[in-house]
Amino acid sequence: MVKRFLILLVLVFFVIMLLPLVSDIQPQTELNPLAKKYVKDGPDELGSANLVTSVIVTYRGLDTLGEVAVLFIATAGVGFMLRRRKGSKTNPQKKRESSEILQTGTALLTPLIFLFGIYIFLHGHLTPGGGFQGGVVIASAILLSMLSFPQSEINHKILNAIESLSGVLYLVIGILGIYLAAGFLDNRILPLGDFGRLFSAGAIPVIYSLIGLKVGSELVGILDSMQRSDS
Amino acid sequence: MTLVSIIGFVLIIVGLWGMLTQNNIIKIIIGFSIIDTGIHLLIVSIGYIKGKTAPIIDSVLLKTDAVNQVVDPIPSALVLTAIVIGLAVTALMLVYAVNLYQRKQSLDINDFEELKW
Amino acid sequence: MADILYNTSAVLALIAIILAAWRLLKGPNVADRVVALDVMTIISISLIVYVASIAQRVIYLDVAMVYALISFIGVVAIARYLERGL
Amino acid sequence: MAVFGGIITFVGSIFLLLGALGIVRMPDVYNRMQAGTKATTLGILLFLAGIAIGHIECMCIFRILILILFIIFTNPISSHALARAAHHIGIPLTDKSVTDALAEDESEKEEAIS
Amino acid sequence: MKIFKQGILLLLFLLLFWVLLTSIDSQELIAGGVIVILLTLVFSRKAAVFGDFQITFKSLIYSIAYIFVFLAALVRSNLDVAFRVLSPKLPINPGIVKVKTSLNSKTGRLVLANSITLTPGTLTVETKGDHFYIHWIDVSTQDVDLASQEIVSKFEKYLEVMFG
Amino acid sequence: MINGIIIVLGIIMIASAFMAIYMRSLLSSIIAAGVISLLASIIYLLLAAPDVAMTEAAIGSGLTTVVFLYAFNKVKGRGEDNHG
Repeated sequence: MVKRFLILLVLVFFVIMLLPLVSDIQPQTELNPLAKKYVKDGPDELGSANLVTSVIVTYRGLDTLGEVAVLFIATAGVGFMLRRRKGSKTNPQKKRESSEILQTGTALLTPLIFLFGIYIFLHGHLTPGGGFQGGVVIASAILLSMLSFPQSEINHKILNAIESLSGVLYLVIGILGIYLAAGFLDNRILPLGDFGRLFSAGAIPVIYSLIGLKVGSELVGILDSMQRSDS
Repeated sequence: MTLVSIIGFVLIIVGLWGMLTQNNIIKIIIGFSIIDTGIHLLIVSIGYIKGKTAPIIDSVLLKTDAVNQVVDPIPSALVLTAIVIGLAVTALMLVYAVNLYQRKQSLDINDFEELKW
Repeated sequence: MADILYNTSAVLALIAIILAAWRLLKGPNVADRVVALDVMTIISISLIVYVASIAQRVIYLDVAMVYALISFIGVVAIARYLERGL
Repeated sequence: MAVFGGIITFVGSIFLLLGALGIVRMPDVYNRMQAGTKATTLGILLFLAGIAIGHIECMCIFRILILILFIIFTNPISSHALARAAHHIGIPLTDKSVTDALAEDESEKEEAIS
Repeated sequence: MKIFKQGILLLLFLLLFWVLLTSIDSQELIAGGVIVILLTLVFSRKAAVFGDFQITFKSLIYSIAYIFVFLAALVRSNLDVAFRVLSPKLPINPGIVKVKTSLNSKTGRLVLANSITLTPGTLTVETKGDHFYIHWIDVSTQDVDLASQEIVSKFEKYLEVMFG
Repeated sequence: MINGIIIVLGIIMIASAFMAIYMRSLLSSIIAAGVISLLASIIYLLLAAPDVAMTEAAIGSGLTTVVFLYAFNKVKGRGEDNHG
């Protein structure tokens, strides 16, 4: 009873603290100066039609690098906590076979979802897609085949190779930006191309593809270690 | 005070209430993910400008006219990455919960008294 | 005229989503709730396409495609968990 | 053209509503699944087709075609997986049911093993 | 030979999907071509189900006919559901029956199961060998052959030609 | 119209949040939490943020659910999840 009262007190305190923050949100009528600068100069400067992409990849590229690092650390944490202990016997529990319909459907759909994921992160500068979304879609494709073929193994060497290679290449492109263009992760190391076509916006499609591969392989790593580890 | 910010605010409060009142660790993690969604809604609603459209330039939205027609791209960019991070953090918390369960065969938060004072 | 028809359709879809939410709340066991989730997903796709049509943006349809593919995986995952095959 | 698309969309939304009503009214999981899968599939097919016809100038026909194909292909698979799981964990059929050939076959097999 | 056929089919399938997603544009086609070829190389071994499609003139005709048969069945099934849901007494007589199919190819069975799920009053619950277990909302017969006649045979004759 | 959609979806979201907290079976809680992110992505789309909507749709309804389910596999008490 006392506990419940205390919880209520904490909650009321929290509401009082947070309410001015929320009630201060006024419906805006025009962009603030920073956003105005991004919107005005972004398309000509970076050549990306999706302005959110230009903010994520180039203007705030360092933030994205930090976030990819956080993702990597979380993945490493999951893998570490669920590592297989030496000597402990693996007793694979009996799992029910998935139905034949689902297996056939998976075999038909997996290449398609893969292609769709690649479409999403390759068109990050033209459509609402991007590396993070594309990576998630690719992880979902592998998840689907993990669901319908629970006994199949994922090749960890290839997974680790893709993850490290895309991470290293991402950094290399970022550092190339310092020498060839204006700063870290600048996309103008490649020609900007025609606005609105696929091969445009300099290095943005390359960077986003690398982010997509990295995010996808990391999420697959999380899912795989959560499925495999013997409990 | 916009409509969506109210929804986000209520979700934050409900998630916090759940986190504080429930004893099951998994329920606490669910409360955390509700708070997550609420905060994302709140941040995105800050960048919205009534009657304007998404900041993606195509045949409908011209480059020269974009400044007067698009919403703020920065909150979107922030939330976009935060969602992916949220998934990884949720997975990490769940793995901790599983480890705690393997220690004591229980998911009740009151059974873990070592760090209580 | 056409606008009225489209808006009425969206209102009907909203009512449908409320009905599905009622089944989600009430459903005697988990399978009923998953059926409600499945129906809600489909109706949400139609709402997304409606939003794309009133916003006049083709690119919003990409969201609907992701939605259709991924939520299918979610439902299959819950089904596999129920039959202890995960 | 826009009015024609609007009418098709309207019919589609009525089917969506019927599907949702079906999952509320039907007595057990399997019958709910029947209503949910069939009515929503045709409903969303008509809904999307109506919007594509009404906004024919937006060049979104190919995307909506892909969307419809995805839904027609994946929706029955998820229903099937769910029905199979529900039957496996023993969610009972409604009292009105006449026969359950699958449960009979399963129990026969178990007897043969034991 | 088999793997060659399924690789080619997979490639064409993915290429069609890519062209539908993007527009016909030289840059898109170059990038898409490269990606599709890479994906085909990765998946061609696993995607054995793509080898089930028969590439003959007759199967093309049957596919087109099948689409119309399927759409008609879908509309009929929806009117059926609408009738059942709206009538106040809920006229249902459900049960799970067993039917027999003669299709061998995996894709054919998948399409058959999906069609059964989307047609009047039936839902595939389980497959075992050449028997399907079907939840039928209005059971009129419990005999395997008669039920097969009623549920399966109208699709089977098309799918036989399309997928072998 | 847009405000109406936001209000209805918001009410369902808040109801699902309460459901996720107070439902007795954990699996039902997960399903309710999935509904929250399902509907949140429509609201993001109404707020003209399709990027966020796409991410939320991809993660919220698919992967989050699966991560929770994998964690359930490792803890006891899945028997009483089926009913209720």
